[in-house]
Amino acid sequence: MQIETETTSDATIINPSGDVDLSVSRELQAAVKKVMEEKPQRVIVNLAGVPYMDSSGVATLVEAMQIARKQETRLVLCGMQDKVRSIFEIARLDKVFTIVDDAGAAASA
Amino acid sequence: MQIETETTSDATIINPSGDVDLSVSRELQAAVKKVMEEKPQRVIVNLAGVPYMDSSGVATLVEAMQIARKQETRLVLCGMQDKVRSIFEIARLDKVFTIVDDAGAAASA
Amino acid sequence: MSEAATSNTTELPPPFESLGQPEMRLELLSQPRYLCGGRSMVESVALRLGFDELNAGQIALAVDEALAIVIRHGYDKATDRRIWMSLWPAEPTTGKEGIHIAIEDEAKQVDPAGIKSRDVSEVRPGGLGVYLIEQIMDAARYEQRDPIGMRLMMTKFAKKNPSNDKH
Amino acid sequence: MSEAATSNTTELPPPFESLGQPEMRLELLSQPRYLCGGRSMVESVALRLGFDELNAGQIALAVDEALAIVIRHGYDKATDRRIWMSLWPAEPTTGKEGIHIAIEDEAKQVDPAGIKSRDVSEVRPGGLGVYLIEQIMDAARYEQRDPIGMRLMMTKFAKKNPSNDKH
Ligand SMILES: Nc1ncnc2c1ncn2[C@@H]1O[C@H](COP(=O)(O)OP(=O)(O)O)[C@@H](O)[C@H]1O
Ligand SMILES: Nc1ncnc2c1ncn2[C@@H]1O[C@H](COP(=O)(O)OP(=O)(O)O)[C@@H](O)[C@H]1O
Repeated sequence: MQIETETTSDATIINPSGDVDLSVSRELQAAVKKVMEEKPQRVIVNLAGVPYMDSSGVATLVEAMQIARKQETRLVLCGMQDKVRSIFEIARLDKVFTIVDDAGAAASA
Repeated sequence: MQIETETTSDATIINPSGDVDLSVSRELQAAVKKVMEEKPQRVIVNLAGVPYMDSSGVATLVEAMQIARKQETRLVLCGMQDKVRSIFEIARLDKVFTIVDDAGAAASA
Repeated sequence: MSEAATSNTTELPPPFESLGQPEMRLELLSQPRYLCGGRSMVESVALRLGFDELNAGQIALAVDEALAIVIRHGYDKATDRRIWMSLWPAEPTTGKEGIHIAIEDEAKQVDPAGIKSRDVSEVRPGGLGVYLIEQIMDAARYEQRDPIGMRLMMTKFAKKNPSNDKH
Repeated sequence: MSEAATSNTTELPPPFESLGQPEMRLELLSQPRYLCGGRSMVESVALRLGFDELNAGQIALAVDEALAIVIRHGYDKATDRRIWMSLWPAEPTTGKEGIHIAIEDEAKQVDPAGIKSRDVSEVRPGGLGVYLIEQIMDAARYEQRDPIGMRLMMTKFAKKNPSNDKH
């Protein structure tokens, strides 16, 4: 997995690419934590490059949401592929996260 | 695997979809033979829906080429994905077949 | 007693011993880097056994979660232990398109009744693995192996039968 | 003799017995419908072991061809026989990123020297399997198993070393 992070004036965007499973979820966790420490107004996790995610990846994002809420960072997920959306739906987290189609929509969601 | 066949005024187009390996290459072989029996001027095998092919699929197409040559049918392959192109290249068949990008180009190749 | 015999023959997932030699059996080291191999194998075989892409992908997720639970809980993240995954098409035993999957380990034995999915309406990280397995599969059962280790038996059918009861 | 000893330690693929227990081992029925499971597993593991997508896909092709050869030639298309595929990362034995793969059967034994790739400039259907395996893998060797069956050992490295000789 590779994780690229970009910062715009309004948001920090995290772009992981590759399957997110138990073997790499800690890398995502570390990247998210590092971004959150800056206390940005808005963090966008763009999942367009993630064909697969298991519960270890989901746990990382739930953790991110908990940090975000505490420090009033707005956390938005975007670019979800069907298989990844399916795990959020089964775990009933699709209504808990703010999930939008693409990075454009995520900038204002 | 599914195989759809369409006939236009100029050509018969065979559209297989799915991996072509030993478990399904006979279906492709049967579809190709049936089309060849009509002795059409031009047969286009559109591989756009084939993410993977092994040597049993390649053998079926080589056989088709041999039939085509005997009866002066023009055989054109198109829509090859990278992985499928790679087996034709390794087997040095990429120069033996007429291979074009898409069905449009195949109509006049 | 004859009632028990009848319900035994329709038990889901079927008893491990009743299924005979698996059509595929994978042994893997307890390393997270090999999870991808287990789930890809199951996903592509599920497609061949009649599942659509969404359901084949979900079966792969259930398998990934089951293997990850063994690595994290059964083996406490030790990377030198062994896990086995066995596959059978469901058709010969049930008459329906589908798949039976067994995940086996040699870890410490725990009470199967204690392996339960949690209430997911409480949003917190973790604890989703067993829940996902139960949601995705039509039937799942943890049991103790003889003489050591745990086994998870799972069954999923390619298409839900309009009538739930065939009898 | 010391020369032989040296060349033995650098033999490619390494002797099966020298590799120890495989990190993944798949047993499958000799049915074409299970080829997809074997090749998907290898493809995704190869990606994790450092191969790029094109090379991981080609390794999957080599494995598919090797399994298909066992089904067609070793088992004469019988669908009730067993095939084994074993995987090891190449790093521990060679110091380089890559993969060792063994494909084993219980078929009639043939002379390994007779299993050769043909001249592909002669265009005809069939006879490409062994050629593809040899082209794709960095090293491939057929051998007789003890006491029955054949074994194909294969090695491929993720990146070619600029210098071929490390010694
Ligand atoms: N083979 C096993 N050995 C020991 N415990 C197991 C085994 N399988 C499952 N469990 C138990 O099942 C639960 C699995 O947890 P899970 O739903 O994946 O959430 P998490 O691992 O994130 O806490 C754990 O509480 C664990 O104790
Ligand atoms: N396990 C095996 N048992 C018997 N013969 C084998 C085995 N593996 C390979 N062979 C031989 O190797 C060749 C493999 O053929 P291949 O290159 O795939 O072309 P094709 O099968 O299309 O003729 C055959 O000639 C076969 O006799």
